[in-house]
Amino acid sequence: MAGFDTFTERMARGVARGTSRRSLLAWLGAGMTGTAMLPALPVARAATHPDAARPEMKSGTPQDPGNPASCDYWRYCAIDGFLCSCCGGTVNSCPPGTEMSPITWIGTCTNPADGRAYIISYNDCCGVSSCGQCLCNRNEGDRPQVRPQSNNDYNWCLGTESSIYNCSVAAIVGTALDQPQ
Amino acid sequence: MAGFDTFTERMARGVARGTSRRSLLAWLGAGMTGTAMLPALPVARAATHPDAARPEMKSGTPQDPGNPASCDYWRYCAIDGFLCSCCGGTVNSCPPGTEMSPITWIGTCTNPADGRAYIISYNDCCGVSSCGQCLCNRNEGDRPQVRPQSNNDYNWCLGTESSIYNCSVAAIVGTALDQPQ
Amino acid sequence: MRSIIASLLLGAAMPIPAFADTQKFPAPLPEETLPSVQQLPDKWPKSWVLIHDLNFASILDGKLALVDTHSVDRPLKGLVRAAQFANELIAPDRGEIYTAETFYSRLTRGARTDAITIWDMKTLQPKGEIILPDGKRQLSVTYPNVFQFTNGGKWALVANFTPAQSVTVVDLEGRKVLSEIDLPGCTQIYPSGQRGFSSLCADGSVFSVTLDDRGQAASSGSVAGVQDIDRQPLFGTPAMVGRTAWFVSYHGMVQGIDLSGPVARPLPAAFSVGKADGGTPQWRPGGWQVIASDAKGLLYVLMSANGKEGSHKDGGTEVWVVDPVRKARLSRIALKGQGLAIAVTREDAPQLIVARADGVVDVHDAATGAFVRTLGATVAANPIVITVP
Amino acid sequence: MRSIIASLLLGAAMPIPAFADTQKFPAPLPEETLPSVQQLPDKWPKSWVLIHDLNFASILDGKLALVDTHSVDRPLKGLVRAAQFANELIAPDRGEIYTAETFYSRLTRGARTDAITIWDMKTLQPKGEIILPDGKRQLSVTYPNVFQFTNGGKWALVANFTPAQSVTVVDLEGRKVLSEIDLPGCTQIYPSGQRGFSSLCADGSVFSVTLDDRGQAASSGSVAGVQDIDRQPLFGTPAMVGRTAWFVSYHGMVQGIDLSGPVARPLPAAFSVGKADGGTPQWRPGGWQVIASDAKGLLYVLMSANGKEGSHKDGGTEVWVVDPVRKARLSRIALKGQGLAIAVTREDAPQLIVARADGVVDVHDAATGAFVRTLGATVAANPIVITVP
Repeated sequence: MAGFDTFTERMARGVARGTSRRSLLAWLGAGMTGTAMLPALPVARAATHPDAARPEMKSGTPQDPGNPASCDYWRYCAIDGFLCSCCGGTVNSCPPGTEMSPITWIGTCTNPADGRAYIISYNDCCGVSSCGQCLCNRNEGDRPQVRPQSNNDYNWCLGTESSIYNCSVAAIVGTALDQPQ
Repeated sequence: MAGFDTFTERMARGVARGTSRRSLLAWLGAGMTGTAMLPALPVARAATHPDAARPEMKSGTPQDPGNPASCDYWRYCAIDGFLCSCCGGTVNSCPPGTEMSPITWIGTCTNPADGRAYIISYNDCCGVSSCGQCLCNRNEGDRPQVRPQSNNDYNWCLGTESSIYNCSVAAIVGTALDQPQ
Repeated sequence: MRSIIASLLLGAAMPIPAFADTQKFPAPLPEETLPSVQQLPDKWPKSWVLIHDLNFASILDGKLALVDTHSVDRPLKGLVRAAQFANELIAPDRGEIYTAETFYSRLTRGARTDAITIWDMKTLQPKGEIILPDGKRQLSVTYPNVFQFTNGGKWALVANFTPAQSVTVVDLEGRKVLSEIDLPGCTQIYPSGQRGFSSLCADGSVFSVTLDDRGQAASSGSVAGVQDIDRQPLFGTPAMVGRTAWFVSYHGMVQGIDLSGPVARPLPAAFSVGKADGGTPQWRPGGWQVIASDAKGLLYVLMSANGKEGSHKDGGTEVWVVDPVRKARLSRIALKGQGLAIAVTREDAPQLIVARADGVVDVHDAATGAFVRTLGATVAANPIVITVP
Repeated sequence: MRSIIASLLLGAAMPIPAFADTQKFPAPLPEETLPSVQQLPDKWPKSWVLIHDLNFASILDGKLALVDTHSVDRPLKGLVRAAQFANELIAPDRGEIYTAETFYSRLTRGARTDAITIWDMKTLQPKGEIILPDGKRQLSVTYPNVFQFTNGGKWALVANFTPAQSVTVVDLEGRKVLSEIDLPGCTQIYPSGQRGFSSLCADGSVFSVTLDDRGQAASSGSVAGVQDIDRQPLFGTPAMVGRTAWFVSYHGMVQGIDLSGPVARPLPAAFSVGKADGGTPQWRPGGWQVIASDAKGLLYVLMSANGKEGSHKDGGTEVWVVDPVRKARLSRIALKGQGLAIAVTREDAPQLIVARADGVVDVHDAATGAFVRTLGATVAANPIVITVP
């Protein structure tokens, strides 16, 4: 692939320019709607066991309100997969027997308790087959695969011993600095 | 295993005696109930897709009445698995892409149209993963695994290139000669 | 066979029901021939489609369902393995299906093998495989444009994602891997020119490569500003009309890209699928495979009345028919449920096939939009992509 | 980490809702540590059980669900692979789970490998495997007694079925296969004596083998007439009380077999679980794992009011508690649904665990029969066997 190096390098530079911080932050201001309405989640509904009514799970702190076993929980605004909270893990830890992906996709979700926009890392847990519980798909801020780090359709079990997907966590990794007011 | 040969041979002979034709035919007379009542089929109900209502499939002849896509069809009195009629096969042929097991389990089911007891061969179709459609489990005449040829819990994908189970057929291979009147 | 069987007579013989009529049927039903495997026609009828079952509950065990969309009682004709986020291609001229799959030696662990499996369209049996090196095949919820033909169907292109991006070039006829093309910052594969492909890039451009006869990159070209990924992102799966790929955006703008030449050429003047009342807040495309074409070149777009940020995968309840030449909407088709994927057959009277979120597959008359039949939820647990051969 | 992430800030920032109270929470929630994997306790609490998910819809992808029967909101603690009609054993003293599994190099085709996988009970990670030769492991809907310990838990026995029957003897400590014992006409494995096993045979007898220190057959013995397979067949899975295996028949007769010596010894005087009104036509045992024991030696039998020929796997709506010493029924427990599998924990206050046909797992007080809690259908698609470690 020697003769190809020149234009792939050029390509890579072009891409780096295109995804500059400026353009990303500009995008953040672009008229997002609130979280109050529930997502329709057709895929989730279709695949979840009809008898899977669950008692409420509590996050345990008033500043982190809601049920981490429910697709409506605020952190899940851009998640796609089985909720690790229902699989032996928690909202931010993988079930025993799995390995957490080091690479992931990112969403920004607003916490209804403190009104802050948090940066959420949706890491996949890998090495055990589909958990099968609490399938949830929400796509606020999800963009096509052309922007990988904003796309939840990739199997992010990358850099792990096995690429087999089990479930997804939603961990707080920061607050959005330039959040719209 | 040289020293073991003697008693395994003895064992085999004993078994052959135990399963003589006489004892089997005697058993046939032992107060079986009719097919009129529908089986409860809990496993089938649990695993079948809730929206899987199907239009009726016809066998095409009045002497073979009923719906081969329904667990109630007369030939299925001792079947356990996905009905090949729903999987791309028919009541007596496997779906394309699979291989029919040469070894199988046997049931005897009464045809409500002609009143005859037919010997039904429940061959498994092998080499493609679970069909997933029309799971059906009925156990008239099913006996514990100690009598393999009357047990539908074995995976009968034996002697096939792959042991992966896809679906089961119910083929007529004869009539019961000494049927009770 | 009968005498052998009789000696194994172990089932439950039932007493003869009172209503049984042995006189009416003097001869018993005949013995049936075993073993027996159902045959497919030499050539699939044009009403048959492949529906990809991602099988969320066991993703490693994905499948392709071969579906006769005319049959209400026997719609499922057979299954083809499509393991672990697989992708598929069909070559009716060669009578072959190709699946790009991923396996582990111990189901979920151990040695990883990526391979293209070659299946016979008539028997659905495997005919061979081509190992893909280095276990880097892109795994994602099924997108058709990560596994595509080029070079007149003689080669296949496989997207890789580790997350470094590249494309593996495979000679299907020679059953061997030819090369790997680095593709930093660009995603998915849209065959372009005689022997090459284009991709959409993170800076909003489209990037095109031509390949030499050894599968190496021969030339390339890039066109900037094809999409505004922030404000007007394009669904990654287009509808093809000839060599033109018609993409639709999250907001319903339709953008054509001419892929006939060595460098992809965006067509001027994107246009809207149109507006409608009753949106909460507005009508937008929604679903997984949201745009399809018919043989006349009309486009069908799956639309949701609940369109808003984040609704783009939620599915839709209408299909809007659009003429990309006149840039006008022709009609609206009301669906029976929440569709996720749509396709239009190439029959003389084309049918609109709708795979719904609840697993049901419905069939409409493509010309009138009229509902024709439902196949029920009888072919796949999670139907997500429909391929018309 | 924060600064890196901020530069990738691509999600949807939402406007602050009117009700949000930044004053009330002056500091944001803290950043959370990644990666993170949940830890299990060094020793599983006695309320934890393993529930086998046969996973009918993808049998090759069976699983074991580790379930905390005390927890209504987090009952599922993790999953362990149990591929393709697998079987499992637990050795709490060694902190290990063993799964006997079958794999193909291409998921559904290719080279077959049978193996015992050794899993760590604390991490649920694999620690090693022992390859089982010749691809002959018995594949069937999950029966516990096709994979059993012997020799004080140092060895395992694996049933083979091709349909020729044999047993493979495996040294778990040495991680190697020792021998294969032919077993024509006999089925399933009931560990007997210090180092050996018994099996039930097609002529109604029980056959016992003792093994030498190399795993070879040293002696054997047979007792005829243990069961009448035609008229009074025994469910293949017994409940163990010490070294006595208690079997129940399709018609509710209970038969004990003493497995403490080198030759299995049927106990005299089989007895009935009792009769009851309201049967249509009669009460019979029904389900998959229909008999269980508690630490006191009482037996629990899953009963169906719709008992008749062929009802034996349909599940039951009551559990009858029987004292095998007094040969008397002590009580009847009404279930909340149609149970398929039952087990009793070894807690100070033992619980009766019921896996239902609809996937729901219910918990009753074993002493009183009172319904305590449901875990919902939250741990397995097709829960079929419950193992109390």
